Amino acid sequence: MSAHLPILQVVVPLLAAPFCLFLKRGRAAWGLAVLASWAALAIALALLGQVMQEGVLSYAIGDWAPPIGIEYRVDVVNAWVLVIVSGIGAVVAPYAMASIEREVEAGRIPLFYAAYLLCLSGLLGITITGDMFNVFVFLEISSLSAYALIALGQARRALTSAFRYLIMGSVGATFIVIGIGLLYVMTGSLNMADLAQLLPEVWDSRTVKVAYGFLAVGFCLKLALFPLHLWLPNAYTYAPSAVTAFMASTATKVAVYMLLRFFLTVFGAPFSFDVMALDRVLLPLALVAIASMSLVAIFQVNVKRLLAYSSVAQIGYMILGLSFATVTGLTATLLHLFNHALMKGALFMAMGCVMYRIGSVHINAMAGLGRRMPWTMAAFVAGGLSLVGVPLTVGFVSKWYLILGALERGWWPVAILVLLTSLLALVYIWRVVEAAYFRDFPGDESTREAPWTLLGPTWALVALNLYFGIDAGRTVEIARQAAEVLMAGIGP
Amino acid sequence: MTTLLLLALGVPVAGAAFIALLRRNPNAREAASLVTAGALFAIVLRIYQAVSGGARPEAVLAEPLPGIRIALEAEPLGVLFALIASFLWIVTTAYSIGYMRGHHEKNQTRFYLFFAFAIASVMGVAFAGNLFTLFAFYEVLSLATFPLVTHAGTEKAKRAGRVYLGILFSTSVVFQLLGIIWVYAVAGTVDFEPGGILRGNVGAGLVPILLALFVFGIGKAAVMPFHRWLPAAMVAPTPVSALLHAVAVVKAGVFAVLKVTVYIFGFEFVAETGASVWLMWAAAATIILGSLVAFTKDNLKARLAYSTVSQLSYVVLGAMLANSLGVIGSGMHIAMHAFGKITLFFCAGAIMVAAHKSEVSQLNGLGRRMPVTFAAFLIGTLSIVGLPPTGGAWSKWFLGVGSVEAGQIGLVAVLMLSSLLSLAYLLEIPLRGFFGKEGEGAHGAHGDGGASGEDHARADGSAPGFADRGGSHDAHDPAHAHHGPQQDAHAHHGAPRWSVAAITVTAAACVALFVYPEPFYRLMTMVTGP
Amino acid sequence: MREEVIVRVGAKVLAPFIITFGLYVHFHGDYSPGGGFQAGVILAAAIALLALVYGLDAVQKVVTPRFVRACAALGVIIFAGVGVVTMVLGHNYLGYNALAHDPEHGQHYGILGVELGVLVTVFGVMVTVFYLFAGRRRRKQ
Amino acid sequence: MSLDLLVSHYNYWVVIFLMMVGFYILISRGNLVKKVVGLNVFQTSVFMLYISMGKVSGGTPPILVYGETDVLYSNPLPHVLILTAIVVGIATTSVGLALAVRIKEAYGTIEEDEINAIEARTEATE
Amino acid sequence: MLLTLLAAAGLALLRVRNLFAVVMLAGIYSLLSAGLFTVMDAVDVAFTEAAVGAGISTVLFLGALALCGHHESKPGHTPLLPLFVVLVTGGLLVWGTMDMPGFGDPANPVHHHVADHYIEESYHEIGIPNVVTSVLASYRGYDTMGETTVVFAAAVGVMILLAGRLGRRPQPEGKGDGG
Repeated sequence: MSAHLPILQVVVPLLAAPFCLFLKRGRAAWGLAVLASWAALAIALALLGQVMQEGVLSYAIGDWAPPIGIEYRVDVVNAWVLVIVSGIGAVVAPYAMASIEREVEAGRIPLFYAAYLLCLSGLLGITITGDMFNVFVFLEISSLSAYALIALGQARRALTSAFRYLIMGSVGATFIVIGIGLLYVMTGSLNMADLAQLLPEVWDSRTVKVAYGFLAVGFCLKLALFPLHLWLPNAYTYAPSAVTAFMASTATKVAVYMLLRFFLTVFGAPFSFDVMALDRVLLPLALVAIASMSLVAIFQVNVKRLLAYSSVAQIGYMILGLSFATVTGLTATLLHLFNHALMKGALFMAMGCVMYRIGSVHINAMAGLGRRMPWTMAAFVAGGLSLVGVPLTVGFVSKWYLILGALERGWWPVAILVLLTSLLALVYIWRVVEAAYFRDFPGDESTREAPWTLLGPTWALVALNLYFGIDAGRTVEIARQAAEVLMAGIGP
Repeated sequence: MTTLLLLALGVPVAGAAFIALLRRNPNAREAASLVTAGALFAIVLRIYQAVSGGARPEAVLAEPLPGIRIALEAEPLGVLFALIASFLWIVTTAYSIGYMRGHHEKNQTRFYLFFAFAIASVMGVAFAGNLFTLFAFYEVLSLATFPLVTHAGTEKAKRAGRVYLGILFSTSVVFQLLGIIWVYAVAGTVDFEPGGILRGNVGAGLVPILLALFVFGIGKAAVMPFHRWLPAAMVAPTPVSALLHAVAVVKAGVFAVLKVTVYIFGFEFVAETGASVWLMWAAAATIILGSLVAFTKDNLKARLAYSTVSQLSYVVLGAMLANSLGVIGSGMHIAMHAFGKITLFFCAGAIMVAAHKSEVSQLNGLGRRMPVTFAAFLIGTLSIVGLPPTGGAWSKWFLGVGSVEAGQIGLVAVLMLSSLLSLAYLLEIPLRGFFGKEGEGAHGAHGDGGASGEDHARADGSAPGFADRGGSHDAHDPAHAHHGPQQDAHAHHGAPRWSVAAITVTAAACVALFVYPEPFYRLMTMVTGP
Repeated sequence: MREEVIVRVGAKVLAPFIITFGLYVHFHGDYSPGGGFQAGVILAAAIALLALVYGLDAVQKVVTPRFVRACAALGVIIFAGVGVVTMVLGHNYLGYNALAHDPEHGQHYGILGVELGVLVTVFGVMVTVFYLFAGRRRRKQ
Repeated sequence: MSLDLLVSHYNYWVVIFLMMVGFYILISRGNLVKKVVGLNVFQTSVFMLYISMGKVSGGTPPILVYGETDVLYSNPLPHVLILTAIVVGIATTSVGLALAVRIKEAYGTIEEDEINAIEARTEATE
Repeated sequence: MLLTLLAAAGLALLRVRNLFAVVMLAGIYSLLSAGLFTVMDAVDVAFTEAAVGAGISTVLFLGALALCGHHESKPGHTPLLPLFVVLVTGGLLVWGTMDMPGFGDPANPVHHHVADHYIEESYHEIGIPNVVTSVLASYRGYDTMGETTVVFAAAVGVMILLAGRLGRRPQPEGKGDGG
């Protein structure tokens, strides 16, 4: 069976989704979702192990050898992203039970889990595939279900946020389709590995460069790179808590992965950096994103939106690592994919706990919560410290490699900027901490700690934040290997 | 031996766990604190014996990044710091038992809990085997002391907490971390090695920059302009101030500067490259400016705080002199100043608890009621100024000689001037206490004492019977937290028993260290080599 | 509109033809343009036509919302299920050759199977969506 | 720009023009339903781009003619891709319209300006 | 000819503000494009586009309009930024096509590589004459499965949005609404 792991990775959650529709009770659908997402995680871990040992895996769907048929191709890079996505999926699924029962009406709960599983399998499908057009198809699976998931939010603004996301997302997808089409017309192939062979011959053509541009814009829309981030803050703010936790930790990460995959594998690192000067385009964008979005986050009063702006800034860090165009920089990017998923997941899940108990995440409503919900707020503080980059948390590991990358290039002003902006993170996290610990609780005296079904998954992520902050050897090793794969063809 | 190192870290943490478990029973809780403190000191003593015998025990806790470990290693400098910190923790704990109960502080469990965490991180800083470990525990120390600084929970405490954490974090993250990663980038390691790790790895032009990143990045060393957090943290209860400003936080800062200079740069290498010359003058400026500001402060704790700012730069200066004598003086000053300054803080706290006075101008004549306290204050003052028969004389001596050897005669003048200044602003207190006329000045420029802030207000009414009831009235604390100001007039009962004991011990230590500075001196010569 | 006898009779006559055409499109997809998707759309159109003429309620009594919902899910299960079957039979996912000894027959069965899945899902989804839009309007009134 | 280029590429250019019309409707119009229409036009035009790529002059539809070997067929692959894309397009359209319906119910309008005004107002009252 | 008509329809779409007319025009646009597809040998696509673009989506649009009202208000501001974006995008694309192989040239790389395999081998490998079906259902059957799933996801989405009780007004403003 292990030979079929690549396809099972996607098909297991995908096949579970329609079954959710046959289940009347929300809890039953929930059970199925939990099982499917855990199975996905197990498969992803197995795949990562296999890839680390045996190298690249290729799975020809329908027995048609690539490039005739569609190929699933797993190397260290996407095995790593698969683990991130399915891991978050497996943590959020148990968490969703209580959270969703509170925030979504009973009749829609099985539908929620169907959409959740579809979104998960869509993201996994994007990540694992070795075929360009297949990317688009699974991108749409995940996007469509994401729009629906966001629209499930309680506030009516969830609807407008979802619509805006739909428009932006569709534009992004269409740009990607145009880009894929232009590449196809120049080479006649849709298979990524095949394209990587064929493209160098036509590097000089304007068509390939335009294709590059369209793919860049398309993916940057999806990953909400400043200034194409406008859809993200509201979408994350008004979606149900579990959805926000899931999306914030996975969707943009997969988009970053696609960017890396297309630019560094399909086009090849030499083309990206030497011909297209990708590094010089991305560097200023990333820096502006980090600085401006961190500043904006400071002035937010809705904590979910605060964290959403912080996410845009954090995406800037990932792109910054890419713009160093070195193995170290890319290691930082790949590490931050994982680490940011852990910390933002924990933070948004803590906010879900707050939402569960007091029905709001406004910073004033959280006054005095430190004593009412000690575990929840402790989780928030731990996640926040990780976001700031305090040593012994995962955030520190990312920062370390990012700065190391900057210094390797001799860009010490960039290093200072990265450090300064992590202080901005301290400021916005601290605003919440002060509210929670230094003000009196104005609300209902009976407010209690969130139930363990919410706290358990939240703290699981917090624990991982600390664990991989204290022992990052393995994650760094994987990220470095992945970075080397991506940077193949260019000096270290 | 490795076990001992781990125990040095583990015992305070275990103590914290016990404190949390015993939160319902104040006596047991405090007993746990004391026992932990005692045990820790015993452990550090054992480590001291081993290290002075030439052993260098090591322990690796984890390897967060490939090649970068959380590692502990006991070497003489660290042992010196650990000895001071663990010994003074016992004294401070004893002192705080009296103080906290006398003051009817809320959240006492939280206080002891974070106190224990702070000491655990101090041990981590002291025994850090590499820059990364040092940095990690340095940050943990900032976080662990934050709840202590903001203990009162008031708006003022919150503001102070912001300044405290803001400055400590921003300097450490922006400068220190950058320095660490830079060192790693050029040297490929961050381990502390005798003689330093940079020689041969880095051009002479980069050394001053890196050194500056550390001197300013270690914000806890309070080199101007990054000193603001220190006076701000004065809103904390007095035992915290004593711990923070005599032992744990500030000493962790200057200790880190010294350690980095010796084991990362190598002080000979610093001297060769001349990297530290301008930093010497930055430290000298802080010494003078700190003293001058201290002069203007009427609030006793604020005056002591600026005195600390000034004195810390002596240690930094010693490190920047980059010769054996300077380094020895620097290390000794860590010890001497710790004993001197903690005595002063203890006295300030005792005065506040017993007499509710927080301004210097209110102290006239108090010395006749609290002779022990004021006598101890005098001894502490002498030690800070550096006059015999106190330990402070030794460190000042070495620093002075070190300056001469470095060819910086100007610095000698700075040291002299600053000593005179500190003599002037510190001696005023015992002088007022013993010779001032009671009642004079107390209602002078500062009105009726209301200006002294809520430290004073909280002191109101809690002192009567404090000395004899110190044992067990914590349980019904909140019920009569404020008796009201009418009892103020009858409050002068002399210093509380627990406090007197603590004060006596530290003051005696100041004197004893003049006679017998041997252990610290020996440790420092082991650092500098023959 | 319901009073318009001609329309009602017309629709009644037309509907079977549309359905037949849909099925033709489905099964003839191998030889001429067409296939599961187009067939599903056409079948759904037939239902929509009937609903417009006879009213939503009447049609929903025969083709219930639950049924079409189930169809939507079932089609995906059929499609993905074919893949699982081929996998169980020792081939790769969707490797239709597993379905019969003769690869050509295997391919044929496989294509029929997955086209059926497409048909069922598309039909189910289209009718569901139509019901929802139309039903929303009626409840609003 | 040679005439040759014009002749061989005008097809693409018209398609690009159509694409841009759709794109313009999508991003310039405030009415949500019209936005979806714009999206449809945009996507349909992209389909034309693909199909243009697959066309072989003098070719026939890629349905094999039995027994003949020298027939020139157009490229079937773009057709397959676009079949998929059409389906994806209708799926997006239906979700977009459903969202528009809900927005109309919640806000009483589907004009973006008015929605923004309402949202700004509710935000100000908090 | 068809292209000209398409262009006209597109421009008309831009101007007209009665949404019913817009939807009808969009349907016509779809039909015209279906015609174009037939001309370019994509009969399957044409068939589908006609069924979907002119059929299903028109029905959906009409259904939505019945719920949403059908008049579009005047745009309030001069859309300079969108115009700029569109011009840049379009310009870039045109620039990009310069190096593209000419339209319809059988020698284009796009017609070889894998396409040759499909045309030459599919009858042998799969046994049905419609190459599009072969590719759709077998060679790239997995894409089609994804497509089915997309459709299913859309159904789930629409159900989530529209299947609930009518008038489920979101709870009072400020609960989770607003910043």
